[in-house]
Amino acid sequence: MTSIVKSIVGSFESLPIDPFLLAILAILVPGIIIFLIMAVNALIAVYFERKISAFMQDRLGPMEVGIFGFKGGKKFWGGIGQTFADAIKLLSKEDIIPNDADRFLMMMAPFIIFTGAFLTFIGLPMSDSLVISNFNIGIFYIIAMSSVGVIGIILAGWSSNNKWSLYGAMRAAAQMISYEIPIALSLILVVLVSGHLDIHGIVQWQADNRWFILHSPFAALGFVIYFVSVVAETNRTPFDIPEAESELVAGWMTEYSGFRWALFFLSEYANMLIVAFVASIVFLGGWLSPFQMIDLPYIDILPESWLILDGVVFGIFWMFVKAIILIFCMMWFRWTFPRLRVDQLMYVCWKIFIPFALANVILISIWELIRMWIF
Amino acid sequence: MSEYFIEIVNGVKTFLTGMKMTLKHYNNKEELVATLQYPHEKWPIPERNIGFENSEYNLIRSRLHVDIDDCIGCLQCEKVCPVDCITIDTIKPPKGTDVDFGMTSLDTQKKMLVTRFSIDMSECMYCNLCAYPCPEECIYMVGGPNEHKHEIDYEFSQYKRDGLIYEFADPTDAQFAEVGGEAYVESRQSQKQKLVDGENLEGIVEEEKKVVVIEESQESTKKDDDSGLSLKIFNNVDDKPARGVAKKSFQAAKRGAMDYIAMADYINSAIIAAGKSSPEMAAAIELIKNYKDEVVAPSQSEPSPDISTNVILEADDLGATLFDVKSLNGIEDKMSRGIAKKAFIAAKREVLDDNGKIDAIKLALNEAEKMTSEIEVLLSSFVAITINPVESTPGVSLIPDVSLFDIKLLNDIDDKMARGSAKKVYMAGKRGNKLTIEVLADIRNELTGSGMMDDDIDNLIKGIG
Amino acid sequence: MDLKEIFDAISPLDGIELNLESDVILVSSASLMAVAEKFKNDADLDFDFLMCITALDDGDSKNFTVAYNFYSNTNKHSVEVRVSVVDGKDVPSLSGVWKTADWHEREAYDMMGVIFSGHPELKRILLPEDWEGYPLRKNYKVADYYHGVPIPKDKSYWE
Amino acid sequence: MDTTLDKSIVNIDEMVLNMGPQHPSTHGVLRLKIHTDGEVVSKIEPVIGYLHRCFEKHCENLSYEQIVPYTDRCDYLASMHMDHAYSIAVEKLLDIQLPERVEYIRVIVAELQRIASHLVAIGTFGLDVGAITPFTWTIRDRERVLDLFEALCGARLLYNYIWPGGVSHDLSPKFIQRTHEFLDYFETQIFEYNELLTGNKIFIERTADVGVMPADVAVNFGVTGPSLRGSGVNYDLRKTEPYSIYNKFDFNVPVGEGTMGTVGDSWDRYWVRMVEMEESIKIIRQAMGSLPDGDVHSAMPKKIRPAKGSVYSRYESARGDVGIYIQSNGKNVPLRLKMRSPAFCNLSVLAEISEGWMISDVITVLGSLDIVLGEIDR
Repeated sequence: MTSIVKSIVGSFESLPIDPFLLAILAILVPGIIIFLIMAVNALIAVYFERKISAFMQDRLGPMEVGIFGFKGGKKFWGGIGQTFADAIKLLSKEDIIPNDADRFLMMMAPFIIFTGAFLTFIGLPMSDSLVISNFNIGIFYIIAMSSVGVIGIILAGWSSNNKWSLYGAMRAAAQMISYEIPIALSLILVVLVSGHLDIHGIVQWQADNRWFILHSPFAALGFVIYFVSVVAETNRTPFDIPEAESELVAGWMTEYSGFRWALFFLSEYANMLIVAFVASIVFLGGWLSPFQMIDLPYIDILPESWLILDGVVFGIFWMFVKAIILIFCMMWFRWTFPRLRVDQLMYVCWKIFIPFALANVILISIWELIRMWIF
Repeated sequence: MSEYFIEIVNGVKTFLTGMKMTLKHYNNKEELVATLQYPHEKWPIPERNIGFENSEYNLIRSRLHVDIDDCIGCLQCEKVCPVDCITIDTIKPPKGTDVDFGMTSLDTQKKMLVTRFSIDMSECMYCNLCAYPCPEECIYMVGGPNEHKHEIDYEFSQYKRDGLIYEFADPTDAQFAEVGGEAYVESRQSQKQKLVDGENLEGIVEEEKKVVVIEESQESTKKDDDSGLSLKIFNNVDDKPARGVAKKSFQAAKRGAMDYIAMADYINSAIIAAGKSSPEMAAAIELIKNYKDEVVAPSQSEPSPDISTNVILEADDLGATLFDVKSLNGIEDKMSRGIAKKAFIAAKREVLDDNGKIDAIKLALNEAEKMTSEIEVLLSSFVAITINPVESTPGVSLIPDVSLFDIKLLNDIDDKMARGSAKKVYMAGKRGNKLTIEVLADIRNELTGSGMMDDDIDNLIKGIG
Repeated sequence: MDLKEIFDAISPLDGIELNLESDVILVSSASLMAVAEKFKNDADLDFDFLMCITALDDGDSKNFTVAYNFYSNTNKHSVEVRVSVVDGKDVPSLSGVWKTADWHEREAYDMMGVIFSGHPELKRILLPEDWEGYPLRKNYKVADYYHGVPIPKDKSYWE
Repeated sequence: MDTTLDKSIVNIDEMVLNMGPQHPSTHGVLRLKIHTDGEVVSKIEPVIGYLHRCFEKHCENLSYEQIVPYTDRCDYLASMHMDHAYSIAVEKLLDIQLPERVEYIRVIVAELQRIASHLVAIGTFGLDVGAITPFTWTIRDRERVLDLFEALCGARLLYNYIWPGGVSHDLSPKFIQRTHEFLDYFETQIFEYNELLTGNKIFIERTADVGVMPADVAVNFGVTGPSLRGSGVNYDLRKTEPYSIYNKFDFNVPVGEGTMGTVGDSWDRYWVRMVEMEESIKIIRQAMGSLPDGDVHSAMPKKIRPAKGSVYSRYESARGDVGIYIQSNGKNVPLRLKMRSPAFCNLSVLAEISEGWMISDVITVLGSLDIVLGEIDR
């Protein structure tokens, strides 16, 4: 369970490279890995989103753009190249900054949001031994980092000097700050029950007894509250009020185009991925395979770990399967529900989620007490 | 409190039904997808099951097509089109010659040659009103029920806008000769030439201009020692439009190289036609009449002036044509020509009349000390010749050039009978290629004779004159 | 109630006359306000629905007629009232009685130049504020330029 | 030294927001000057005229047959209704008697157009509230109606089909059979819309009790059509003043009862349009059942030259009460043609009923009034 940074430093220690260069290398390699994950994730998620929304709306989505000889058209899953085409378009598109906008802030805003997403990846373990740097305060770090994005959004809205983006920024600020409370409360449930703050401890606890979601009904309720308020945190329907197409044109992103807009897009999908990872780690047992809980009849010949598809590589596989299922649900929400109004959004957060989350914390501890007495 | 919980439960229930609905659509996407993949599946018979065959149609709205050999040139479609996107020109052979134009498919005899049938598809609004009144059914929208005549074509995009102007008539020169339409061919050539000139931005060719300049300086001096028979005679007539009509007819008569008696009668008839007769006018006409005896000799004797008059005529024509920016090309020096043109444009924006423009140009040139005598002469020549135009209805050329006014202007006469007879007279006039003024005079006395003349036709004719 | 009865119902007011062949009630602009009040408040008339206000040009752009069409939801009858006005004079505005009149009168002013006195905010509704002339008048001449942009009158400029 | 602070700059809490002519949810080129401080809207001033194409000036130079394509282009989402309204007005002026078959074809086509127009209204209303999927579904179903019209008269949006005195073409061969197919298919679709949108809690939360329009305010502002019926006034021209042959069909007129909120809120207006589509299906079925045969061109006058005089005729289009006022002086060109557009009056009530709500509610109310700018600006 060593972090990549330590392992790189450890293995190259012996070589005659001066330590300062080594440290930089140790930081640079994981950095590139994270950036690649985010970029690839964005590309695939965009294509997924287009296709899923198309099929739910009785249309076909991108069909024509083929890539590397794979011509699109006529088959249901054509048009793979569409996202690459989009990426190239966004990178090559002219990046207009309105002249009476605050140039420096406007250029900075997308990078702040990007770093917000970037930092949380550091604390997120992909599998049993794959983590960039291991924090013993894991969950707390992730909650802290997820609130960095808000600054970027407010900055973007304010600096593009346009009434609509100002509206979008103000709404986003109110929404994201108020939804962090139910997220934090529902994550505390796990810490309360498993006793660990760091992620490996939590997953280990879940490996010992059972997935946290199956642990007690209140944990399931905690998962629901967490999942819905996380949808609000990443500004997705039915809570996409900051960039409400029909009212604010595109919210705080209105004045952005080209590369900076691509960064916003990248970090939005990265946030979705992070949130899905956190949900799968905390509630759905991270890199544990579902068969692990079911005690199978032991067949001696097969090695135990192979049978239940465990191990580092399968760990990553399971993490991504769970994340993709959750991302599919988020996209599913988007193409089914209308949008809440700002005050209704606040009502849902403060009048429904937070009371339920607080009650949950108490009830889950009572449930734990009962469990200890009886079993 | 309970209402709070009911609301949540109800909310969750409706969420689930909604999500079930979208999932259902996601799952059986094969049948439900409604997209028509354009380049692969082409309208009108898409492969999927909404399938309707051509026989189902009784009408289709796509590009207009005309079978020109069926077209008898009855102009019905042109009249009925709400946006006037169809323009048709026809030539009727002169009375005597019996030219056989052949029969249409519905075997009606064709009586005239359709020389131009152009439809501006960028203007057409696809209302299909032109297809109904056509007696020969030769104009229709391609595809659909008339697939056998012409298959469907709805991808007719062009690079330039005038690519969408479809020309259907293609008369051969032999047919033109047969019908005696040489004048029409020339006008079409000159039109095309003007367009081509305009396209590569050439003004009037340079050297031809030079000739005019020398002539003009001679001509203006010529005018002074001439017999004194010039436009100034009519200056004592104070009524401005009357003076305009008189001078115009004087010009026209002079161009027709009439002798003085014919000229006097001609001006007289024009004045009566315009209803502007007044004592001073009559005196002026008398002056011209008795002018003939003393001055006849000099005007005929010098051969050279004839040539120069022709040249002057051209100059006149040049001067007479609308005084616009191009006529300033005569100024040699580039710098001063620029200043002159700038002044001209500025004057034009304040909508000054020609004289106002010339003063503005003189002013600008003086300030820039660029005024040379030669330019002075050129500008003054414009002052002398250009007559401020009589207010005439828009659409008619400001100064009546040689050719006849357009027959379509007679369409404004409401009463069918009056319009018919007016057109008959017009055609007669056209055949005898009379001038606009004469034809109008004939129409006027024709209508007054048959008692169909009323005041709005009267001012209509005055408007055309 | 047909036209006759409606006319008798409001006959005590002066300045109105019945024109049977084009089944219209002609009202002078002075007594229009009184007729409107009666239409709105009288129980058995109860014209609560002003359908349409049309401004008509009598041919020479000197005098106009304004046609009001009323309908009553309760009694299910309708009537047309006409007021003739000379160019320059004004007609009392009915926007106090029916709110529909507000926009319709602005449109009549915008298109025909009929002035409605007492209208809260009589300015152009469809055309830009600085457009000169009233388009639907018979003697309306289209200006050559609008903000320096030439207005094409016929197709000659591109044929 | 004057020390008093210039207070005027301090209390600038009022912000003028320009929901400009180019905005995703103004249903066309409409500009709303919204005075708001933060979210709550204190004053709205609609600015129209961006799509003014001098329809009435054109009509003064076009003969009666040539005006039909222009009336199409007024309300481009329900152009059959516009042609029908205009043709009825001209027929009233000429007082021609139409053959039965023409009347039946016109009713079938008008009700199909009402379904298509309401589908757009419901789809865009869903879009304004944020639900994107219903819009694609409604547009897909509307395509089926447009295919029917295309087989009928070649055009999909602007038909020039109903002429004064008759119809341009008789029904195409399999029109009746394919309309039956469409109606059976369409009934299941209405069930799906109700499942997805009408019952959805968020949708109800966003539209119920929003932009309530009491009945007397509605009538006073001259609002007509589904918006008026949403406020509980039972006024439908097809029932109260039956023109053409609507008195032969039995269908009931849906009126808003405030099932999800108070009477006359945005949800009611939406719901009235939903039920009206079901009623239209009933009418089409009855009309196709008893469709007589005959020649559709028999009553069509060769030259339309109405006698001197004027006529005001009213028609129930998808958006309300279309009034055509024609004054003719004996020529084949109308002297004056005024079209009373329902959306023009429906829009005038927007300022009255959406002041005090939030910006997203202004969009919802605007969507529920279902205005079309082509018809407002003419």
